[in-house]
Amino acid sequence: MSLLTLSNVTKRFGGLTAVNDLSFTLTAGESVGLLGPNGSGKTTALNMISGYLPVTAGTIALDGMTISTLGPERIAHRGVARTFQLVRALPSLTVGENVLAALAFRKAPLWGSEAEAKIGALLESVGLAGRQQEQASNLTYIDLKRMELARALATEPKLLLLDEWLAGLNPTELRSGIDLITRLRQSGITILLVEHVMDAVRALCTRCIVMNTGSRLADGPTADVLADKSVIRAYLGDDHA
Amino acid sequence: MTNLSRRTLLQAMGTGALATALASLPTFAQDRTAIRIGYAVSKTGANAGGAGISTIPNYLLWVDDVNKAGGLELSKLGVTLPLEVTEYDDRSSAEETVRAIERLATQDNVDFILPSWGTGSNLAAGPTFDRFGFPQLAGTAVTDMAPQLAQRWKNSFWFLGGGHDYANALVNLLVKQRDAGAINNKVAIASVADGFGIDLSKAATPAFEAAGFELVYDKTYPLGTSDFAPIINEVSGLGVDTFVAFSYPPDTFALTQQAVVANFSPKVFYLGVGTAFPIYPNVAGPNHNGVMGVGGIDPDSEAIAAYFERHTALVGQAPDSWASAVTYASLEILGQAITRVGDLDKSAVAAEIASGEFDTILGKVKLVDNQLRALWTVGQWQDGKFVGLAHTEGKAAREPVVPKPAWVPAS
Amino acid sequence: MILLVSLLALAALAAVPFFVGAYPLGLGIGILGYGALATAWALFSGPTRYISLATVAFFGIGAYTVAVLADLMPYPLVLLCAALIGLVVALLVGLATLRLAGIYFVIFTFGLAELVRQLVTYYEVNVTRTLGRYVFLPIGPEHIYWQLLGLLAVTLALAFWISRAKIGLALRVIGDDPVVASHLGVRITRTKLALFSLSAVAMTLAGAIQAPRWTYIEPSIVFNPTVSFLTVIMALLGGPNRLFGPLLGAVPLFLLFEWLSANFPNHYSIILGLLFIAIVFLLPNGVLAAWDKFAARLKNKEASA
Amino acid sequence: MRFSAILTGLVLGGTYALIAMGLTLQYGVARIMNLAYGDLIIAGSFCAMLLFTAMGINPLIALFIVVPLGFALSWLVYALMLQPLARRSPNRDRLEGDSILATFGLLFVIQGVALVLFGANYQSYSFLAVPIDVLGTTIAANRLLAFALAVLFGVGLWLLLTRTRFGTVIRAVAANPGSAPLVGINVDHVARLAFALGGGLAAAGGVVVSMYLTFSATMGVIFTMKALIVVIMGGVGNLLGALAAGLILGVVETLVSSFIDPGLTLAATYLIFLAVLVVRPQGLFGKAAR
Repeated sequence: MSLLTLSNVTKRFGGLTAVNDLSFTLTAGESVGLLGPNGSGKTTALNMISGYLPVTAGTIALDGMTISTLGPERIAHRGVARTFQLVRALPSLTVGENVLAALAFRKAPLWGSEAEAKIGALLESVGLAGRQQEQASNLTYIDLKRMELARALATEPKLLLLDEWLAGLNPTELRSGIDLITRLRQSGITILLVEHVMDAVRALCTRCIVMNTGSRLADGPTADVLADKSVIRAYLGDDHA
Repeated sequence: MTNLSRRTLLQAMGTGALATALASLPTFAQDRTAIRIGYAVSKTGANAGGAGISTIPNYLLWVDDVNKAGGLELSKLGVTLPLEVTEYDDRSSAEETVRAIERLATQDNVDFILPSWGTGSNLAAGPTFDRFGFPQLAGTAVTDMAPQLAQRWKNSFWFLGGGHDYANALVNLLVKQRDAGAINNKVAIASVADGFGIDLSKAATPAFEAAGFELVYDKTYPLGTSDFAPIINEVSGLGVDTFVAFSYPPDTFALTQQAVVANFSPKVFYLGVGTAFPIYPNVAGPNHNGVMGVGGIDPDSEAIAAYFERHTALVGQAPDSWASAVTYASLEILGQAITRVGDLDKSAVAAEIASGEFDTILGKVKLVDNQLRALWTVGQWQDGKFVGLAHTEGKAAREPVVPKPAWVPAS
Repeated sequence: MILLVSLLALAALAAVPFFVGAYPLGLGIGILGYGALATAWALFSGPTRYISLATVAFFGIGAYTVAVLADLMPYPLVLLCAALIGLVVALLVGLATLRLAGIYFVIFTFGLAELVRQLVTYYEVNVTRTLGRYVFLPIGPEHIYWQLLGLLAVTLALAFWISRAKIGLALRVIGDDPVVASHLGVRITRTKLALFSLSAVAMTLAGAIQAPRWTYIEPSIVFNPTVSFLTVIMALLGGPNRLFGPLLGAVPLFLLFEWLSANFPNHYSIILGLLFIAIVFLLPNGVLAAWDKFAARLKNKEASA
Repeated sequence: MRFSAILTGLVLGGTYALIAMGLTLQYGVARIMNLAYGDLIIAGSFCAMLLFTAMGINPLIALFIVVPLGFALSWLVYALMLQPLARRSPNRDRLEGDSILATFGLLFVIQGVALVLFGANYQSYSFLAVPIDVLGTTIAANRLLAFALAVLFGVGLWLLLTRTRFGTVIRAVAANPGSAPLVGINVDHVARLAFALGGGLAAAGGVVVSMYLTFSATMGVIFTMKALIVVIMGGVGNLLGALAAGLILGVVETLVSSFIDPGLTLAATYLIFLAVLVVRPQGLFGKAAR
């Protein structure tokens, strides 16, 4: 059964078309990579799915219900969570409060001692056990990413959107990051990840969608897509431009 | 939290105890070296402009005049004492005015308190003056409520009349001109949407209508308007011989300049507060001649001439020709009442102000029901003086010049 | 324990009018008035960091409501009406403004206060043909003091409750990053609207309660923009994110104004200005931070004693 | 009639645009929300009046004295008072809060000095208050001159910003203060220059308005707020926006005053301003935040 369906989605900023007539479907439990050179519209697509940007044309549906007319908080309540390309912590809050914020305002909110227990569990699952009281602004980059992931997971999403979550990590961190997402996948969450780290894409994604200049260039099993000539040209061509 | 509350509390109680202690100290006449006069005036804020012209200079001048004369004689105490001033800035806020008076009355233990500038501040201060039994000599408050206020607060005295006084006097004057054929029947009124403008236009509109005038324009403009071209442009096309503006000083100046520029030169050009200011001839140049406005003075009075001279010498500029002389006269009344009573008994002084007759720069003055009813109501610039054309009791000092001279285009 | 101490402190403050003269009582009214305004302001603006200059719009609406209705109904009912009117205006305004951020919000709220003032003036001038209104209510300074004290206590209690409640967390999240907030499911508009309205109602009441003190109400008195500016400055100075921050800004500043205007009536402006600049430089984190340091030192002393 | 109202409105709007231009530089580039801006305008007015009445110096010539003074004073203010704050501030919010507090203090200082020197009285002098006929509409020469000067300053500033290297640098800082240092721009230096330039413009505005408006030491706040409204309505840091917003406000004020009711002019101003912000929260010409 399809979880997420984009039908002919277009986004224009003034005269610039960032996403052009994009359509694809995600099946529940899938883990799909959204690839493409810089400026190809990947993040814009994520932003429309999460409700941060309204669509110019087309529809996005979750579980068969249109969500492209809803604001981000309603979409969050329907079960979509995300991380951001540049990690967005809530700096004046503690690590625990960052996660609590997600628990407290989700569809089935948690507050008080129930929330405390859940925070502990979530932080432990991303490798931040026992660090509730730390100020978010004091965390290292990888820990911020972990915290952001815990926060996204706290909303109990059906669909998790990861925007270059693995970017900027050193090899050791990358390995533990990939392990972390693998575990998530195994738990049954549908994941759509925008990623440039090809090793990670190969390890995590069964299927890839490639975008170029706002349109879908390829869609298929990871190995096939990464071998596709037009995909390679799109990447190399852009890199040399 | 604990610390804060306890500390605040202690502080508050400390201040309170101190205040009580001070208040209960008996003051002996022989300890005195001066009569303490207190006032809070608007040195900053929206009222500072008005207070700077009509109120503050007269307070300074009166204190100076009294002290140069050796002070006020207190016969019952057998001393003659100079005045000593405690002054505050009320920052043009009613709340500050009230608190400053409370402070003057209970902390500084002054003997008399002079009010702040303006109708609003005098009304706001009324209950506080009343509570502490100080006579309140409102020299710059224009209110039709004066009779009721004087009853409500027994020690309050209202010196500047109400909107009706000025509006009716103007209408009467214009009726005579119309009946003599000097002006036509059409009148245009523009009023500032603030206390003074509304009070006067509220009184003037029905009075003009009752007198059979045709009000072809009767609108208000907001406080703070800077561009009067639209109003003057519209009015100049209406064929009026009489233009009336119940305006504030900046508006008065701007309206004049705009009328000159648009060459709108009606036979009667009457403007609200500000026309009587000494700066007006500077602003209007030769065109100030013949302009009418609120207030006026007796150009033949030697007392007034001497007052203008002393004022100019001390403050550096002449007083305005409306509220200034009245304010100064109110102070003279206070001084004379104190001398007659012979000590600093506030209620006795208030009673004397209410009942006595006084010799002031306005001439012999006696208050009626706590109000000064002898007022110059309409004035006109003639030969460099803002002369009174109408008086509530006496007769005009000069005949009105109608039509006023045509505008001289500025060069 | 905290509750007990607060109640004791409240009772002690409530007893003040029995012991002091008119002037300290007047000071108390001023301090409580601004304390309540600054605390109410910080309810919304502290966590969201939206600097609102609409304070005086609500303050003035409260005062005007009292002026208009005082003769028509009993006083408690008048206060209730004032609160309701403030609430309705706040909801309308909130819906229109809460998209704005930063300086745009600041100036918008200023424009709003001026618009309200202009409309009230226009209405009074053209419909009632009077500008000033008289409030002759038999309410003495001590009653105003008690009412303001009550208002301040309720506002503080509310602020305390909010800081512990979900809505407080929601506001802090919005203040930190509205985008993240919305993606976590925080209903931003609803949350901001609720707090904005709550804060506006408290400000409206502050105006309504003080109206009888002035006797005479006109737009230039009760819609004086200085009130908005002072409120912001007091709250910023004290630290708008702490329960007692705004109050700790209001008390010293108010006393400072008073002291300066009494001792330097002619150079008040200059000295005040220089002091302001000095404060920005010397107490960069607000009074509360300095207070914290002081308190920490005290605690150390107590511990070592 | 309608034409004359529009013309009068444009002339008034020119003044608004003129006083807003300096502020848009100060806020847009130096990121200082300068609450003392209007008091600098008033200071300029006092200087012009003093030069005219005491020494008979024509306000047009006075511009050459007063504008450099305003520039120098603002330069000093920035260097001594605001730069340390800007350096100390970890982020924009903080600088905004600090600059509000500090310039609020400066406002009082300037106002206090003016009060001590000139008292609280209304001041005014008469210069070029002669009628000029423009296509059948009579307008005061001094207002027309003010409009001409507003256009002159506007065009001059626009040329400065678009045609010179210094202008490019200023615009770069306004657009993106964070990355300006990456391309070798000294942000401190540029901000100080922009702030000083804004101060010069404020002084110029003061000279110009003193030719036809009555002013007093305590009126600065009115100008500050008017300028802020124009700046915000036009979009922060956008010269064209300030110009358009100023003209729109002037025309609206005049039209409402002529055809509806003078009592509603200010209400209309604020209504237009609020309406613009409701529809375009970033102002007429502003870019959407971030």
